[in-house]
Amino acid sequence: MKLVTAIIKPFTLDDVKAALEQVGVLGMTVSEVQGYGRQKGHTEVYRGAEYSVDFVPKVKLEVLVDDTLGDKVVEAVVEAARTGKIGDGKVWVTPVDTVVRVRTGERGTDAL
Amino acid sequence: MKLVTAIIKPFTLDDVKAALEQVGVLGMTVSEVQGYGRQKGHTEVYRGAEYSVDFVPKVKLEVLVDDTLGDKVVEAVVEAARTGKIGDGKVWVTPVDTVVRVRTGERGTDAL
Amino acid sequence: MKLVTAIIKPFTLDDVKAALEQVGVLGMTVSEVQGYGRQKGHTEVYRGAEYSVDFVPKVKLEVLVDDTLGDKVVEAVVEAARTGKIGDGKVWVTPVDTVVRVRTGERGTDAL
Amino acid sequence: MSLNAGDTAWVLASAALVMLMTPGLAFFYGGMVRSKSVLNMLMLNFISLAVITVLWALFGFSLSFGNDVGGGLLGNLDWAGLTEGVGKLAGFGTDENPWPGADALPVLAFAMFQLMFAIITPALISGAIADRAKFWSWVVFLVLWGTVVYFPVAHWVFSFDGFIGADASGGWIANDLKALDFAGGTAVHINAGAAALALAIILGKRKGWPKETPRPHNVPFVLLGASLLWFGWYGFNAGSALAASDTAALAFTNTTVATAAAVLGWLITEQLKFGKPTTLGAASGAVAGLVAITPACGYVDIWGALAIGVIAGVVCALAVALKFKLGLDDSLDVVGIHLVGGLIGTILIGFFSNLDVNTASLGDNGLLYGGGFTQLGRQIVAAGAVLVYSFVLTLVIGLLIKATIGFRVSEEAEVIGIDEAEHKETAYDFGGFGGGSSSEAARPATKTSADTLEGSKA
Amino acid sequence: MSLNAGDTAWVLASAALVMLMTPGLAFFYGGMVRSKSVLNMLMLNFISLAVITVLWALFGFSLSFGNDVGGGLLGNLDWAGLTEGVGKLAGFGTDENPWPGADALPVLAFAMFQLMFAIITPALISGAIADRAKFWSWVVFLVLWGTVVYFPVAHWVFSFDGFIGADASGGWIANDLKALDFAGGTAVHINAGAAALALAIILGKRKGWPKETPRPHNVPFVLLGASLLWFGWYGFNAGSALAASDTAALAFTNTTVATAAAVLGWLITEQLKFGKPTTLGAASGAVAGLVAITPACGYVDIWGALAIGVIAGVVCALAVALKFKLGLDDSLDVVGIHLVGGLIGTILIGFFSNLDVNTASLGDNGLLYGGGFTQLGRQIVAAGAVLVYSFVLTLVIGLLIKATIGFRVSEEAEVIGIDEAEHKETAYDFGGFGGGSSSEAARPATKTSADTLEGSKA
Amino acid sequence: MSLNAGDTAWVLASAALVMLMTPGLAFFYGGMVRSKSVLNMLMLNFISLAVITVLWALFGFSLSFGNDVGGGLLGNLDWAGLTEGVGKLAGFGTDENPWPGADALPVLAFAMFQLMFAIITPALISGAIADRAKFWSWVVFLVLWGTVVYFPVAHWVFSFDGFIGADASGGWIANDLKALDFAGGTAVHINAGAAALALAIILGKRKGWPKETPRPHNVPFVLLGASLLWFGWYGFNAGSALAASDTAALAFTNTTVATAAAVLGWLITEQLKFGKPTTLGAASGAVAGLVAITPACGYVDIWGALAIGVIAGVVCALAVALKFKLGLDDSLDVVGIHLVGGLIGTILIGFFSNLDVNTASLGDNGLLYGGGFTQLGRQIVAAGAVLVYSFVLTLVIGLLIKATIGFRVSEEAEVIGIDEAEHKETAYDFGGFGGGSSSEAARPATKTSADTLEGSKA
Ligand SMILES: Nc1ncnc2c1ncn2[C@@H]1O[C@H](COP(=O)(O)OP(=O)(O)O)[C@@H](O)[C@H]1O
Ligand SMILES: Nc1ncnc2c1ncn2[C@@H]1O[C@H](COP(=O)(O)OP(=O)(O)O)[C@@H](O)[C@H]1O
Ligand SMILES: Nc1ncnc2c1ncn2[C@@H]1O[C@H](COP(=O)(O)OP(=O)(O)O)[C@@H](O)[C@H]1O
Repeated sequence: MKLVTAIIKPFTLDDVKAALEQVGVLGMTVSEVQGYGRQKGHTEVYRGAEYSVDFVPKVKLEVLVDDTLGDKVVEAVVEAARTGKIGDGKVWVTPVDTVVRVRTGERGTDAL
Repeated sequence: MKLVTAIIKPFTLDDVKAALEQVGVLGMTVSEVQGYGRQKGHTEVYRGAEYSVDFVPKVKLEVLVDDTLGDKVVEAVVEAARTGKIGDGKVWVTPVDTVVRVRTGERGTDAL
Repeated sequence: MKLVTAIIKPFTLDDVKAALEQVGVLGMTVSEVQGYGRQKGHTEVYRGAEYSVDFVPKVKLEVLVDDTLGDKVVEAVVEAARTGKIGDGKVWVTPVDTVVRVRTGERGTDAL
Repeated sequence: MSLNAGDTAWVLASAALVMLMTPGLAFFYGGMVRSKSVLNMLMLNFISLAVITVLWALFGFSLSFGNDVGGGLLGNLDWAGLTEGVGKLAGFGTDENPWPGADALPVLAFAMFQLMFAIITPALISGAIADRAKFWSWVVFLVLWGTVVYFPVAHWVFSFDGFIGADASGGWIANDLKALDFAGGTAVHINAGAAALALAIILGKRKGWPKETPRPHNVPFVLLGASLLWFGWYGFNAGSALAASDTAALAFTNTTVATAAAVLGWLITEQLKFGKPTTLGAASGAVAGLVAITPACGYVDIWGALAIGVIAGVVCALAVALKFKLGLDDSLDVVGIHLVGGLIGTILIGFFSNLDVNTASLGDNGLLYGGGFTQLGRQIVAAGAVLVYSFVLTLVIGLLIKATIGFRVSEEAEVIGIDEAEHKETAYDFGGFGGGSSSEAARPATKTSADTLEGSKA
Repeated sequence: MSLNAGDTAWVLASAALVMLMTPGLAFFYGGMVRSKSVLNMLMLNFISLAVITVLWALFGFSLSFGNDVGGGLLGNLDWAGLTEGVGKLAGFGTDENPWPGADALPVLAFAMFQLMFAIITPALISGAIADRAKFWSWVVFLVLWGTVVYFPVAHWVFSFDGFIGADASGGWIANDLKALDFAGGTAVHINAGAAALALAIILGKRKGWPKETPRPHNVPFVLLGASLLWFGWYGFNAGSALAASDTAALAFTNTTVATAAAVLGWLITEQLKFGKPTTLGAASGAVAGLVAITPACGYVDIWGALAIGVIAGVVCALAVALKFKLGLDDSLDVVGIHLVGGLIGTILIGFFSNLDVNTASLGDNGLLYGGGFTQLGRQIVAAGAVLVYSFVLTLVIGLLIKATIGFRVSEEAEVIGIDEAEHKETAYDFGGFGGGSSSEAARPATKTSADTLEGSKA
Repeated sequence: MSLNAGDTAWVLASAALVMLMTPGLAFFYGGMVRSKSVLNMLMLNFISLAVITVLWALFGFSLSFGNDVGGGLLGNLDWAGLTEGVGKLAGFGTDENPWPGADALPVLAFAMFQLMFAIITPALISGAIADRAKFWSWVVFLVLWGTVVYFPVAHWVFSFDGFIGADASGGWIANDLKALDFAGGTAVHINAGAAALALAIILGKRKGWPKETPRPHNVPFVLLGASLLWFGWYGFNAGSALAASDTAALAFTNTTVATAAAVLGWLITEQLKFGKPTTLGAASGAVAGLVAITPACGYVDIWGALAIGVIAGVVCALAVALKFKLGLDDSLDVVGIHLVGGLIGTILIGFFSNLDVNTASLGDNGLLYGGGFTQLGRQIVAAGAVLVYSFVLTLVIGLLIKATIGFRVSEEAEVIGIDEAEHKETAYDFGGFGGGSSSEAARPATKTSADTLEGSKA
């Protein structure tokens, strides 16, 4: 099993979700994160005092997939999340020993 | 070392926490996430326009454990988080190279 | 590739960020999490009823690094995040199979 | 014998101020519940503005202030529909100024002022059943409770002989018993508090209570609500003088002094018992003081107001703990604050009533002002009568609703949250995923609305 | 023949109440948009207080209430600067009480009361262009629209012969056509609604609309705003009697009754069509009722108010769906509520006008009160005239601004959020990372401010 | 010579309006701090309502408005306890209308109106010490500052000869110096601003300031607060006419015009210096304008109001940057807005005072109205006297508290957040983990309360 993790721009989430369903991914877990990298933050002004926001809001996507599916999923995410502008994000894959579905106790691929 | 990650229903967190203490887990890190899967979201209505919420609020649990403890911890979480209804979530285990306790710099099991 | 994950005290984030830039880390992803461990929470009182908050707000830091850089990054974070008080947090390293930069499709080190 | 513009201006302004109290109460309560049930809490209050107003126009005002049908128990239907009131005056006559006297008001101005009391009283009850009441069942409750409980009790307490008409006759508590209740300690607070007790019993505990008592999701809203209540309460109390008079100024003064004293009383109690003064405590103390001074504000001097305020603040701060001993989920302490506070104020009049500050008072001096026990007795009778009447009839109404359409939402609805379950809404969306909609696409609303329009054609 | 203190007290209080309506509207609207554009929404409303006030002082009041320049179309500039008004009275004369009569007010009190109407009317329009309007372009719009559209229309509708002066002459709708509009169904609501329609067309749909219609980010704010509007509306409607009189009490009563009926009408419609009564619906229903009763509140009896309220509640609840059929992004339903509600109230006067409840009315009885079609005709003419005038001129003004300085922000600004783009601010910071600043260090503000001070010297 | 109902109605309404200003201020300030110290900020303001009211009833009103003890420095204790005031009138006599004249008010109505000024003045100071003041130390400060600073200064400025009694004598600034201050530019704003400066010095910078200046956690609350302040300010300024008169209407008008001009002045300054107009700037500009027009609103014409407003808006927008140059953590710019704004308004009266618009004025025409330098000199003396007196005595009181019970919380408390440390509360819980309590189980409240009840028995 593999865990595909992606950091993407929030407004691309819908497309990424659609793309994942395309390649047969049935579930995923997302969360709000703050990103730091080449894409810079912005500054605000309150009563003349500048306030610089260094982080950029991003969405983190976690998808457990069967080893075989790993690359297809990465491709799908990268395609769907790409805008070509700085800050599009990263996708990475990490190994997973076991997965269990809480409801049934099923393990491995059946747990997805 | 292993990292046990669990996606569970928010209201089961207390029981899961208790179960983990049972098996001797001293610490954990939790965060709010949004889940997508078999369990469907809900729709809302604002001035007659339907608004569908596709994601379901979940809690993500991360527990670093000694290799030996891995399975017991997974079992404990699965038991405590199970309601038998769709959406109970997943638990997965990933390998960890090293763990360091910031305060002391201790490594490995001592860091937990 | 490695993924360095750190759970730190929120107010140390700035220093940690600076320390990482020192060792040449260009990007990172952070998120708000709740921690449970030796450091205890606090209690509040509402109309005489005590309300105990078991979790402590923490910041989670995720940094993808080149294998070679792993230890230096861990060191940097541990140094910068240490206050010497209980609750300073943990840092751990996990293996990563591949990393892709969404914008360009670059893989591996080039993706960082 | 004509309309007094100054008094009318004050009563109209007061009516508007009291209207604002119900939204104020909605935020006072709404801030205390969890974020997934705040909308339901706001709605239980807000809907009272709609439901009671319609009842009031149709027959409520008439049942409360129409000529007495006998025994001082209820008014007749002469004013049903309210249109009767257009162009008519109301007031008190004196020898030199026969009815309607020098302070005459348009009947409609008085009707609107009193309406706002009828609206907020049942709204107060809602705090006892937070997070778990079916919305439409609550609407039915408002209709029944207003008709069977509030309108009669308002007649007993607020309908004075010779006000609405030269020889109009009013309610028994005001005119026969001669108990003193300047602005509604009995008719409003004891009444609502007793009803809250009954409903809390009927609806039962929330899931997980008391182990999982939620904390307030928005304390600033609680203070905002308390502040709007305090502000509006000047209309409630000083407006009850029904004239821009010295008595209005006295009521205004006593209201302020007692409320201030109650805030200090509550916070000091908290400091001593729990180690810290809380914002929720300050807001609660203010409301406790406002409640307790309500019946007394026109009948006591400043020392009386100070005493009533401090006592209310301290006693209510302790009283809110009782529900845990009794295992009664009076979720937002309507009993601990409104019933207890209302009793304190109503009964303490028996001690502090001072005829020197209000020569128009129908009552006697209080125990501490040489008046003996007479007035104290009357106050206890009035308080008891309203308490028992309200408690019993609310039990009946509540059980009736529970037995028929049901009063409580499903346990599942409680878990996912009553806002989603009863109103298909979420209170807040602070841009999850940096803007909200991207992660939660609205179904093509065009399509939807089209459907529903079709639906409406069908 | 001197100033009436009671009436003056009521009009001053009413002016303050109406002033509060604009912030109320800001929160009513602000709660409905997403969290990244709430500040812009608040600003579009709040700035109207600043811009229109200055125009009003300089020439707006004079154009609206100065002596008619001819045809009842516009006032002259005699009162430009307002200082003229100090010490002067206004009122209506009668045989026994020649001008300014028994209810005389300071001209400045009247000017301030009317100013608040001039402020909220353009503010109402802003709901149609949420999330996408350039702030300074909106300011320019306020200047032009106030001058070219509102001031003349206010003259038509609100300027009565013989009020501001013994033989002053006013506007054509009020004095010649004799259409009835007690507090601004035409001049305020139809006027703003028609303008909103024009601007929604000119600015176009928001990115992603309707597929991604955002949900309200803060429904409690919506209800808070609606509550402040309801509260302030008593000044708006009952204050329009310009006296603490029986007519004021009637307006107060009708306002309350119609609003209550509209809330019920809207919620029941929602229940039947969408399965649940919503908080947003309750707030919207209240505003719909307030809008519809505005022109009628001083001319109909309580039954009329009930009817107008229910009709407004039900019809507006259905009308808000039309924008999806028309593909028109009237973001916060200004057309569906203010234009539709304003038309309902203005035209229904033709059915429900009842001279028995307002002997001072210049109009006739309505169709249902034996008055035939006369009044109905007048109401339709007045409504149509204001609708067409406002729509056409707003189109012109809007296109002018669009063609010159531009009216809409960039698509990128819309995506990152208009608050950040237009105001360099974020509405909320609920302590991300346990306090915010640690993750978002402010640049040494000293340095910054120093710089900027330097900058200012340069 | 009896009570004027219209004037009394206006003064009672004004007192209620001014009461609302303190909660308004609480939200104006509370929205500006970080989310973990909002409750403390709200409390510092709200508690002023409680503490000052009690002092006022006991001796404050008497010290301020009792007969002068000599030199116009302080009132005597004749009115201590306030009950003295029941049934008494106050007003100004004239030849045809000997005291209390045609505009007589109940003494208690006047006492309540003035109380609200005494409450908000110290509340204003709290903005300078956000995030770091011990709650109970602040309460002690309120007691001392009210007694030693506010009550005397109020006597100097607001106590007029022959008002509270036929031959009552008042304060030196109002009656001897004849400086003009219609509603409190000196006694309220300069007074609070100077005190804020002193406390900011004594408490010192917040941890991390200025490098880590937090941003406002809830800008909508800031605007809500500013809006309630603006609304209540009509009571503050127009109410200070103490009659529903033409002067009240003038004050109302000038207040509106100056505030509008100040908002525009501030926003244009922001646009030019920082590139964008902000919501915080609009709210701040409104307050700056309200502050500056406060002393002048009854003495200048509309042109004067416009000038004062624009100047205040621009100057205060620049003044708020000074604290960074001075390294002074006046956290919410009390000095930059209230001290600077108060000075602007007080001194500009010396230029714009126009006797034509206020024949009852005890002062002269201003420099620009042919009055020469006389009035300007008086204004400067009055402003300087209050500034110095307040600054010096506040230093003394502040140091006293610092040296004894301490004034500032521990550094640790500042890091975890003052709400948790000082009040054991959290402002918001937006359902972390889908409802909060699941992750944060309340200890069996029954047990707890039981304990604490035990505790109380002990
Ligand atoms: N080394 C890293 N480790 C973890 N996350 C990273 C790393 N570098 C970038 N990110 C995440 O990817 C996002 C986009 O990276 P950025 O450098 O801004 O643009 P791009 O990926 O297009 O070069 C960042 O906001 C951050 O969330
Ligand atoms: N492939 C996946 N990768 C990551 N998380 C998943 C995946 N599938 C499901 N989840 C998480 O598990 C939760 C429960 O899954 P769901 O399919 O709804 O129910 P069940 O696990 O009982 O079949 C989802 O809400 C989501 O957070
Ligand atoms: N076994 C664990 N797995 C995951 N996270 C942990 C674990 N133990 C501790 N943590 C995280 O580290 C934080 C600090 O741990 P704690 O035991 O409180 O202090 P310390 O690390 O100094 O001993 C906790 O708040 C939690 O977020």
